[in-house]
Amino acid sequence: MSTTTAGATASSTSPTSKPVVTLKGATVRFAGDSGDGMQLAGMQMTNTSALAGNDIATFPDFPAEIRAPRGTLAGVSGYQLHFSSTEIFTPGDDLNALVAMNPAALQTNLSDLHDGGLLVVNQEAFDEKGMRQAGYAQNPLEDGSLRKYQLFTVPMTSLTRRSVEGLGLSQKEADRCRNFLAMGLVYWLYGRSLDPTLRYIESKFGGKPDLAEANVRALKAGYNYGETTDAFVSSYQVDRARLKPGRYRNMTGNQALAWGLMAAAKLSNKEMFLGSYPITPASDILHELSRYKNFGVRTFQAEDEIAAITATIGAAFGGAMSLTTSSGPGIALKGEGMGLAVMLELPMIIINIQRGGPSTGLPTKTEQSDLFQAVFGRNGECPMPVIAARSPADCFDLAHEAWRIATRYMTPVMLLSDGYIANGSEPWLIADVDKMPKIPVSHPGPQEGDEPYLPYARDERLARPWGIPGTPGLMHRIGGLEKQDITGNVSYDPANHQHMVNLRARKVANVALELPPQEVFGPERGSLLVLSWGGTYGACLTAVQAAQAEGLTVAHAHLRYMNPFPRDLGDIMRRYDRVLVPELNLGQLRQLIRAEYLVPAVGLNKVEGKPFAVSEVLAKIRELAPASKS
Amino acid sequence: MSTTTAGATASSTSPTSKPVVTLKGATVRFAGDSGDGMQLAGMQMTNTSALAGNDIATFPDFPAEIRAPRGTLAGVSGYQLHFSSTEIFTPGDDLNALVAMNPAALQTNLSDLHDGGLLVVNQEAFDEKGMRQAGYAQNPLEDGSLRKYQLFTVPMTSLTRRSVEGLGLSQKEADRCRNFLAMGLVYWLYGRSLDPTLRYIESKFGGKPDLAEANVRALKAGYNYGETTDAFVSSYQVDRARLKPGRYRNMTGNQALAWGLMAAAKLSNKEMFLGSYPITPASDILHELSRYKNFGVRTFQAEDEIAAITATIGAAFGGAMSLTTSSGPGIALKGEGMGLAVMLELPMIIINIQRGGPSTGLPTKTEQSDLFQAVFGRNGECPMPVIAARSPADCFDLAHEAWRIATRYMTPVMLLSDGYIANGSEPWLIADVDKMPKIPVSHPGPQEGDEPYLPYARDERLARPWGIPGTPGLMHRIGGLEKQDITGNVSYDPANHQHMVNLRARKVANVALELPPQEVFGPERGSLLVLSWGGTYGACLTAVQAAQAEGLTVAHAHLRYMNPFPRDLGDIMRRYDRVLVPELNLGQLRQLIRAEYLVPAVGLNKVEGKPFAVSEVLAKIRELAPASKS
Amino acid sequence: MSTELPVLTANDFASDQDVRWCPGCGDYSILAQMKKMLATLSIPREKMVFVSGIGCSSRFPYYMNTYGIHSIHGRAPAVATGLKSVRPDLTVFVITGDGDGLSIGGNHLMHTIRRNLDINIILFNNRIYGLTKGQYSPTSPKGKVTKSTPMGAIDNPLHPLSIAIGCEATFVARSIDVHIKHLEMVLRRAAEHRGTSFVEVYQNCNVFNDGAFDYATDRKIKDDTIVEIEHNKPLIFGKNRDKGIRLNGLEPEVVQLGGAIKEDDLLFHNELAEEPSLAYLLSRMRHPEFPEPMGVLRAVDRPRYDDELNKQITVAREQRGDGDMNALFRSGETWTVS
Amino acid sequence: MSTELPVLTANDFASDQDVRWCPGCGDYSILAQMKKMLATLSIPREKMVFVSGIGCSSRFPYYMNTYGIHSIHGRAPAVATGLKSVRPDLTVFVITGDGDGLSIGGNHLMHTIRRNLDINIILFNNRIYGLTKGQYSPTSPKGKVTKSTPMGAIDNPLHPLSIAIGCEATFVARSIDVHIKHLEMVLRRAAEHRGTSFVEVYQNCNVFNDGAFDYATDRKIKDDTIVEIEHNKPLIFGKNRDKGIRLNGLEPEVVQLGGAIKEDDLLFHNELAEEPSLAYLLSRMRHPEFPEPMGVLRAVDRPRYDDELNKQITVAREQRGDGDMNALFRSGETWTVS
Ligand SMILES: Cc1ncc(C[n+]2csc(CCOP(=O)(O)OP(=O)(O)O)c2C)c(N)n1
Ligand SMILES: Cc1ncc(C[n+]2csc(CCOP(=O)(O)OP(=O)(O)O)c2C)c(N)n1
Ligand code: SF4
Ligand code: SF4
Ligand SMILES: [Mg+2]
Ligand SMILES: [Mg+2]
Repeated sequence: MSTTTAGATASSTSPTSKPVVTLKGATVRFAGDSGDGMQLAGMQMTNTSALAGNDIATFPDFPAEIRAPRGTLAGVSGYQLHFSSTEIFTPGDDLNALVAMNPAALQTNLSDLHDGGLLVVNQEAFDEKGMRQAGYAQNPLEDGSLRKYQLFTVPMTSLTRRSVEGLGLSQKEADRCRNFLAMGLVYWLYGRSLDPTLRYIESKFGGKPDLAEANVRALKAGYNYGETTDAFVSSYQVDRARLKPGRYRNMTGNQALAWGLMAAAKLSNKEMFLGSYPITPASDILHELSRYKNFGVRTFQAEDEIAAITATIGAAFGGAMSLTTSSGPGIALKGEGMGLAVMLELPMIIINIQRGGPSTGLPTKTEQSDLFQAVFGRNGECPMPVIAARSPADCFDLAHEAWRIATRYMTPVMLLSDGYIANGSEPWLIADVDKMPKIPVSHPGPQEGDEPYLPYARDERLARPWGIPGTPGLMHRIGGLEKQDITGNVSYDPANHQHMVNLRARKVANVALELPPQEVFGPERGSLLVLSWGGTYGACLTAVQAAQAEGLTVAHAHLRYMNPFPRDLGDIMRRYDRVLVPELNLGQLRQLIRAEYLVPAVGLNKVEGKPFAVSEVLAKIRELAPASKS
Repeated sequence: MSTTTAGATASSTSPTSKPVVTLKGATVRFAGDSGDGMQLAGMQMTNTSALAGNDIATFPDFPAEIRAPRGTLAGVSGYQLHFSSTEIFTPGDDLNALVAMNPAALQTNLSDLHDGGLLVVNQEAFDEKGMRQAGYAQNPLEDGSLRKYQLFTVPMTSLTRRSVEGLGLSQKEADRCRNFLAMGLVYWLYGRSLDPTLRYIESKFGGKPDLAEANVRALKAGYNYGETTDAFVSSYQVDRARLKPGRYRNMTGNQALAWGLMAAAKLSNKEMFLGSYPITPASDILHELSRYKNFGVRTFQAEDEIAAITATIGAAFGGAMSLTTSSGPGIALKGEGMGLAVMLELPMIIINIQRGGPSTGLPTKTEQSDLFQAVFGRNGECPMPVIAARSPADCFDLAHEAWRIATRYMTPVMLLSDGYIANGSEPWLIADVDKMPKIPVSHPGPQEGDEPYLPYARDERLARPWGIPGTPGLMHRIGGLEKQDITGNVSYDPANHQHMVNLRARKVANVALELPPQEVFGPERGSLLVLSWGGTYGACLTAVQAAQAEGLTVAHAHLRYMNPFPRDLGDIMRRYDRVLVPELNLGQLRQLIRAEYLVPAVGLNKVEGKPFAVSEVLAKIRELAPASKS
Repeated sequence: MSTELPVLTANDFASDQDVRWCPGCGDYSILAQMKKMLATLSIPREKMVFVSGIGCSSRFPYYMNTYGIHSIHGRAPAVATGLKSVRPDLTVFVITGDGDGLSIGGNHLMHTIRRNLDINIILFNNRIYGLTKGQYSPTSPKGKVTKSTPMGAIDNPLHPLSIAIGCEATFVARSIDVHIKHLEMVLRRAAEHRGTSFVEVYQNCNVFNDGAFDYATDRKIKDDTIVEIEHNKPLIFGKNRDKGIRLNGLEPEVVQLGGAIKEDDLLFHNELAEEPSLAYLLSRMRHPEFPEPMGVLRAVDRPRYDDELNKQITVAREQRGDGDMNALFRSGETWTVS
Repeated sequence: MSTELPVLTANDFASDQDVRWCPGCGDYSILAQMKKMLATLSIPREKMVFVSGIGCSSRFPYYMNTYGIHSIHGRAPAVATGLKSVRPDLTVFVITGDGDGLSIGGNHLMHTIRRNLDINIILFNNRIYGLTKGQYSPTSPKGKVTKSTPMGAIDNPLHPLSIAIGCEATFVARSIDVHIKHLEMVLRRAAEHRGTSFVEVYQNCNVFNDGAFDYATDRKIKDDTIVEIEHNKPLIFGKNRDKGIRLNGLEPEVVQLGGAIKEDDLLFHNELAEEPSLAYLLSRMRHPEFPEPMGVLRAVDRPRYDDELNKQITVAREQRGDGDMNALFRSGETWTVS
């Protein structure tokens, strides 16, 4: 374990001799072939920036293929990092700096670079084949087409090779260190300490000293290249942010979910069972959780999604904290199983890391188009609470909330995240599990005599008791047929069916009773309310902040409870002239809102497999919120 | 084949010597143990009444168990028939006559009998065991509790046994003829001809002359009992209805669907493929279609619902008229497959015969609670046209419509029916397939040279071409990944994804362009519009008729197109002060209507596994439509 | 809670629910033998769970005074897998039908068997879909005329035991509803086996497939149509126990005992055979060509998924200590904002 | 349309799409052998359809200039069943992986095989989930450490050929990606077989499971670790072809040839054996205990579902005449309102 106090590390590399420009923040993207190690470069820079005390937000974006042919457009992998001295909520709309390791990376990423932005290119990758694959008829580094950027052409290949000379590496091995050279250069540019990455190299390549040494040399070569070459006339500095005091770590959404679930298990005194079938972008939760067997976490890689959810149901019956994870197509397969879970009224969590749909769609891209499926994708009247995480760190809290609701109301709960949240990262103020609220779970004890156990008797919130096998006297049978109220026996009685359908609906509606009031950021009433949910949180909040700065009376409400809605939502919406619902779908929340509240909400909808840019939301706000009002 | 001209048959039994009371119509229910042959009795009476020229509507209702223990409440099976000299749309709210073969049947059915209604009971079934099973502490036939009905206690068992004496039947075999005795009695009561049933016995038991003779004797014994015993002082007569002239037959919803699909196949010059997995109440479509191999119908009983729909997709790719049938839980399993079908843009029909949910629910009962699942139950933005049949005979027409839309727009189409429509029956004005509109389907022909085939090019309605394997030059590959516009190649391009998501949505929206205007029954504007869908058609229409007769300005619009809605629906709704949406669910259409049109529609919702009574709808209409307005 | 085990009778295993199978259904007998057998196991009822899918057979749990889940069609083995994974202390039975287990649920059956969880799967094979009123099932013979196959079924049937052995099941057995002693014995053997026990029970559906197993139950002929196999004993059958099964290379053949052929020439059953090929070959012996084997075809001891899963938990705890959440949160790179 | 068949080359089967497997992936070789083989079949490309599920292997159809469907995970056999049922004139290949075909898709595989539709199923077995980046698959060996099994897999693997034979497949074979001649031969035999051909191809995933089949491909040892089986030939292997497989009752054993043991003592392969027990036994021979059989384990002729289905249509038409819709509508009880 290594802990650093932010700000204290700036000195660990020799101060630069060139002028240093202080920036509020910067957005940098590493882009290259998927074999070029761009994800690693991005993650190191992220980590380093976090340790330097910046607020951070990241957006990794990788190709659908495992390894598309080298140098092709389809094979480009990118990692975007926004680091700042102020609080930030998105990985940034466009780039202050782009590192392009080959022509294909330049081709696919250039349009996101700010005019005047820094463009660092491996010039040696711009050979004929590379340019042809990228669709360049002529060399863009030479034809003047990049004039509006600060272009730095760096002979990365030969610099790297030279730096590792004498270590006996093959050329292929040497070239694999290029990402460290690029990193070193970017570290110099932003005055970053090399220490965290040196530690990383140590821990990762400790067993292979040659490789470790090579990477260290490449990293330093890149740093020194920045310092010595005349091309770079100045470097930049982003001061540490004033984040809430405490200890932080960088967390991706999927990791935060996994850890949040483990915390919830502990806080409810339960061991965890995960039934899952791998699917992008949910698999990392399975991977992460399967590492913690010493926490009593049992992971079951099922033969398919149906087995995953039905095993989850079995484990829930057995009394475990039980959950299943998947993405859109897998969730579609779980529909029938979820129906059973609703009927059995057993607590469990169903997690959907949404991706681009329909069908197989765009498996590695993000989208928010499974909200309908979450709320409605089952036969019959089959209500289930649905909650949605808004950011990587928020996943930790929502895992707790999901399990709280599931056990408090004895119901399966659907938790929505998405590919953007899952793979993106941000600083997480490390929780102290001992100070987190406990999640009380109780099981009825043994029962003697002839008095029958009543598995469908209910408490004041309409939750039934969770009697588990092994308990003498509680033997009972439950199933997917309609059940008699209180006894849980099979019942075909019409009035009972009506009663039970109503009960199940009321029980889920009851969840709203214990929800906190909906938070609203901005004026209490005004011309526009921006109502968002899920991973668009950061973009919407940032856009609203900007609009408020422009004097518009715009407020922001971000929903985490999708079903039921917070009780005050209707009232809140009616306090604004208009309601804008930005979503990465064709308007699913908007549909729900219109139906529930008859509010003529309008949508900002985008289905491009990527998050909103702040500017897109801001433009729409400007369109809808007249500047005159204030 | 036997055809009868309605009304011409009344003379085939000797006229009764007792007074005959003419009624407008009557509702009769046969109820008994599931081993008592009540479904048969009901169907025979239905057929006979239809041949007598009445309009008819039926409602069979059977227990969930194959054969629950004899005499239990759970084992009661009922068949309700409404026959009338006027046009009718429902099997009737409450009963004019109830035949109860045992105490359990009396117990579970009596509450539906009109005060003063005819109650025909097999008194010999009221022994101690029978009454105990039915929960009667004392004999209801003797304790005066049935005073408000016209009670006829008939010693059915001994009458039947006596009538078949000498045929050498075992007592068990003899008792199995009791339903024919009961039928004979009811036939006498309503002046029905025995001929159709005698013909039925002949054709059914032809191979077993003893049984045939026994049934004939029991039938006649029942008839004669009515005529001779003093208990019955008068009989009734229901004149023939003035139905649209033409030749009719009695049809259940599932049979009408099967035949409609076969007609659609013929009209589009296609052979049919059905991929299905048995499930109540959809299985009968599989059974029916598997009988028509000489029509080129291929039925495939798949290993599960997922195989059923994906085989359907394969057959559609091969160029067949392809469909799959199921009910709620099975449809839940098909969600992922439907997503693929939407992506592939291949024509096919997915049929959901809805039943009571959620989960396994009430498998033998009716419900309308899968509308949400139909419209939303898939991952991603995954639009699909949804249409819903309103009555048994309507299923025939909707099958044609489903296939027309599927082929015209190259899309899977969801067709909704329900258990009530599926098993209920009504007269069907026999179609002349030669006069039905053709469904033009074309496949692009062979293509030579290098010009690539463009599977995702589109016509003016946005339909793509249906190029099928075997055609030289059209080789192409399609799949569930997002496709490039026009070429159909895999594409991860953000703008293309947005474009394709929009295209698919627009294509389905386009279906509305060719729909007929929404029919409205009643005043063009007024205080209330009753907006219904599916199997509640008859109850809603009848209730509206009654309300109109009471002078209320109420109109009725019945939706068959659930997605997209007819283009004029919004305008129509706004012409009424209020909109009432009666549904056998918690308000699914209402939700869709509110979201789409922001109309504050109110609901009448019932989830009891059975259809609306006309009176329930009428009461709600009276509540909402003030009598003053007219 | 007292630790003394109460003495239970078959009746103690009856729940308060009315049994709702058709009169005469073979399921009644299986239910009766199950209750009888369980009463002898010295396991308290609250430690038992019956899990089923959907079908007539799958209503079984409702009739047992134990814990139970009547789940959804085909998924009972998966439900049981989740349950047993977290609750290895429970005795878990899966009740399934030929449609439930082999049609929609075939994949879960296969994977459960290969994982060798310590559960007992009892497949009621009536060669028909009972609950949905008479469509053919994956075990219906070719040519079978049913509601969905008016011109006869054209699929080759699946043979439950062959499939199970294809997945290298550790316990495979077969019995018949009406052979009550044999059935009870087989159920007991299944319960005693550690690992996934797979039992096929021939069950008469007297409503939709009456007499499907007459050949194996009819007193007049059954001695010639079935052979009760026993460990280490030769395969002998026939009313006068004068017929046997001999191996000819890899093909079994029916031979007449006496004369040149002695008992020792016959195939001797070995339920412990490492190599499942014997069990496979037995599973292929089918009426009318062969007498059908009844009894335990295979019973070998192998590691169980639930054991192994929990062993990993134990080992992880031994190696890395009981998980400390706060320590985990603070591991790796962290920084402090002050 | 001309009826003369054009002479095709392997290249004619290449679509215009870039092949997107990792450099070095075993899939490339299978693609190449498939194209080569198809070019010799005298079947026009438009009569061929490749159907796949999801996985690296399942991208195969995109690279073939034939018709193709890249369907959803595990369902390719069912898609192919619908297609072949209505279009018996087409040559249909199913391309699947060990996860696609045996995990999520196991049930469809099983049922397709038992129905014996005339299609060809090629399962690319790399013993790993490639596309989802390296979780263990149902064919991964016990103990395998992967992303989802950091302490090693605890499930017993499924063996594709044993499963197929458990379903009584009519054609079962195995080959290896890099044995290009053998692979082409096996693919051809599969294409020629009438009925469901099931072929397992060992395929190296050099990114997530590199070297899984080194034992079978490494020139230095492969002669001892695999045995190429041929109809009517004894099972001989070893660099010097001095080792063989002999049957000891129902158990195979490795023997040294020469000395007392002659070729005739060895197990002779018979792909036509009526009884699948031989094929089952071969499928059980596994590394390192045995050399693994390569080639055609079983190839027998049986009725095919698609044939039988269409035969019923023909028979129905012969017996009842081509369906007349109006006559049907007017059959049975009808009445006329005038
Ligand atoms: C998802 C789903 N599909 C179909 C059904 C309908 N269904 C219920 S039981 C059954 C088959 C029953 O056959 P089997 O398993 O052999 O049991 P049996 O009734 O013969 O004991 C079917 C198809 C269902 N309940 N759920
Ligand atoms: C319904 C569904 N579940 C899960 C996935 C994710 N998924 C895609 S391919 C795959 C497994 C691939 O393994 P295999 O079939 O062995 O193919 P390989 O990539 O190894 O060739 C999985 C789990 C999916 N696409 N769809
Ligand atoms: S239908 Fe058959 S299997 Fe089902 S309860 Fe009746 S007899 Fe038994
Ligand atoms: S991940 Fe493995 S199987 Fe997939 S393309 Fe790469 S090498 Fe081939
Ligand atoms: Mg069955
Ligand atoms: Mg694989």
